Amino acid sequence: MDTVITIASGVFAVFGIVLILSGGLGVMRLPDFYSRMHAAGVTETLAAFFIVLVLMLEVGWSIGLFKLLFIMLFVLITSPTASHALTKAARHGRLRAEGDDPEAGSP
Amino acid sequence: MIMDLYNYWVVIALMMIGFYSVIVRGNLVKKLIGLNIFQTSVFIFYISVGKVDGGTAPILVDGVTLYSNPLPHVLILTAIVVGIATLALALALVVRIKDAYGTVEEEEIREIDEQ
Amino acid sequence: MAMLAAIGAALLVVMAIAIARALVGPTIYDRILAVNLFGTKTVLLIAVVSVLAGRPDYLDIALVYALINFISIIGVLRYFEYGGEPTEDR
Amino acid sequence: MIDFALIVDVVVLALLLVTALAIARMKDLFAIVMLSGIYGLLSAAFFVSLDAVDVAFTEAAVGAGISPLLFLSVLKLTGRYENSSHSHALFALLLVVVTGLMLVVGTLDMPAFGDPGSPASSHVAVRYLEESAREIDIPNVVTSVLASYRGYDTFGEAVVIFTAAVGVLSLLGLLSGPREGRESPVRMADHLVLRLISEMLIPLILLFALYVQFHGEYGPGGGFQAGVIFAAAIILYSMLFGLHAAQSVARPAVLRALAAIGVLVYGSVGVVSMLSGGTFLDYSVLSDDPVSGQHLGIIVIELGVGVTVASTMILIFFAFTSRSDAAHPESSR
Repeated sequence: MDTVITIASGVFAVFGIVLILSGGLGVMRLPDFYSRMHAAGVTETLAAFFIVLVLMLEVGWSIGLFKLLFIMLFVLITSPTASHALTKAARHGRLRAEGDDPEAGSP
Repeated sequence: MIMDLYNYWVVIALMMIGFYSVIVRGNLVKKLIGLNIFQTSVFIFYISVGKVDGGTAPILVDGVTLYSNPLPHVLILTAIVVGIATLALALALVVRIKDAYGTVEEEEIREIDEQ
Repeated sequence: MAMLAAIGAALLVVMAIAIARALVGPTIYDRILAVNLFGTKTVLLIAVVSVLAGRPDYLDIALVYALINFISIIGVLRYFEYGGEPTEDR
Repeated sequence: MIDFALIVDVVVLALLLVTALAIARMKDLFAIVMLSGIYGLLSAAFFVSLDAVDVAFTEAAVGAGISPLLFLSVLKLTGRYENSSHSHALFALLLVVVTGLMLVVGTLDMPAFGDPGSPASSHVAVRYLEESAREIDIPNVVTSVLASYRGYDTFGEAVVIFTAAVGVLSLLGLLSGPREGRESPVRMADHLVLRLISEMLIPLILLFALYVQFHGEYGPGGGFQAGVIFAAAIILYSMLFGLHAAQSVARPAVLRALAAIGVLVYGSVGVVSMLSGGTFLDYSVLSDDPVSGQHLGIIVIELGVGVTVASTMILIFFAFTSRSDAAHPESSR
């Protein structure tokens, strides 16, 4: 049982690290705001999920598990909401994505 | 040696950055942000002083004997809340200065005063 | 344990990237995105530190961070939706 | 293996330095406020890595939450860009460098970072850690020092916060929010998702504030932190549903009374303990058993602090936003 948990948390940790670094890379390298938003928003929620999962496996059956569960729920609810609101605000603010036709009118 | 004093040196650098912003920048809001950096550097200094190697947070649990120093934590905890209260007061003064002079740039305020 | 430290290190790297993005901009939305990204990474970092230190009490702080991060992002958005400020950097 | 907490310490301090330098160099005040939010989060992460959990709690709520919001509402009134020339910049740089170097020379005599035998950690702090379990019997030593051993200080802080609120209100006044009908901010109302999520979250935040208030003896938390979190929930409400709606929930008249009542409750605990034969703020006489007297006193004064902090923060926020909304009437249609 213990080995199963160790292997599982190792796999989740690798997922988490890969996702988080790719999100970071995207935020650093992608050309315009919307694609950076995409990198941050899409990879980060899943990365957060995996990382908290690893932590949950680490603490085991205790009060910490419930607190981590709360944190996970909270991040999974608020983070996409904030991303959504931010992207919407950017669209309202007439911010164009790279490759948008400036003559095509406002989005 | 470097690690022993690293925290204090960063604190000094932060403090001087804040100090510089306060004396050089003419914009009153910017001055307050500089003051904020200065203030946070003091917080960091106190907390660094209170850290004890191998210690843990001063919330007593069974089986742990070494804790970090709780006294700086208490002082800084209250200082943070007082800091935000005084910051609010300063910002209120800035808003009133803007009302009275139409600007928050120190130079322009001085010119208006001299007229 | 080494696994958690690796996660923590990855978090620190992404935090540094977020700061770089907040410095470079170029639009204000990039800066807000950076702050949001930084906030979630801090939440996770504190959770990792908490588990590494073996003190589940610290997790309360991570929760507060998640909360405050959300509130401040909304506050920032409100500033722009109300003030009619130019959104491109000058 | 190198200690992970040490790595966090070094990296976070370096990032703080970078952020502070950027703040000092930039001219776009909005970007600066964004960075100062990051600065607040960073310093709070630093506090966690150095075991100062109660401090991190407060700094998270204040440094990363409330103070950027206050700065933003002031920016709305004073303008986003700084346009001054730097007067005496070279002289100032010289002054700053010299002062900094003198301070660095001063640190050479400081005890090493983390030294358990440093003067700061070897006198009264040891006594607090060793005796508080017997004298006060609550696990969180920070709370027992804050509320009992140094109760005078904390009383002073509560009074300072109250005075600051009085000052802000007398400087800015408190205009009531826009009337019904033209109240709901049009564009914020478009954010259906935000509103739904926030409606769900606000009760949870309030509940969490109560948990922090009453769990402060056992874990990180207490009156200051709970007050700020409670205020943050009301601030979230007022940002999404308009100042008018928020003021009909948290009435300014009630808040003004509560801010005073909180300080008064704190002070009266001191008076009651004097009347019971002890000294000012000596809670041991409040009950037959000194330890349960301490518990009683701490719970009551933490409540007083929480009430004062929450109502002060909400009032200050109301005062600033009512100003900036009045200055931008087109925005609150």
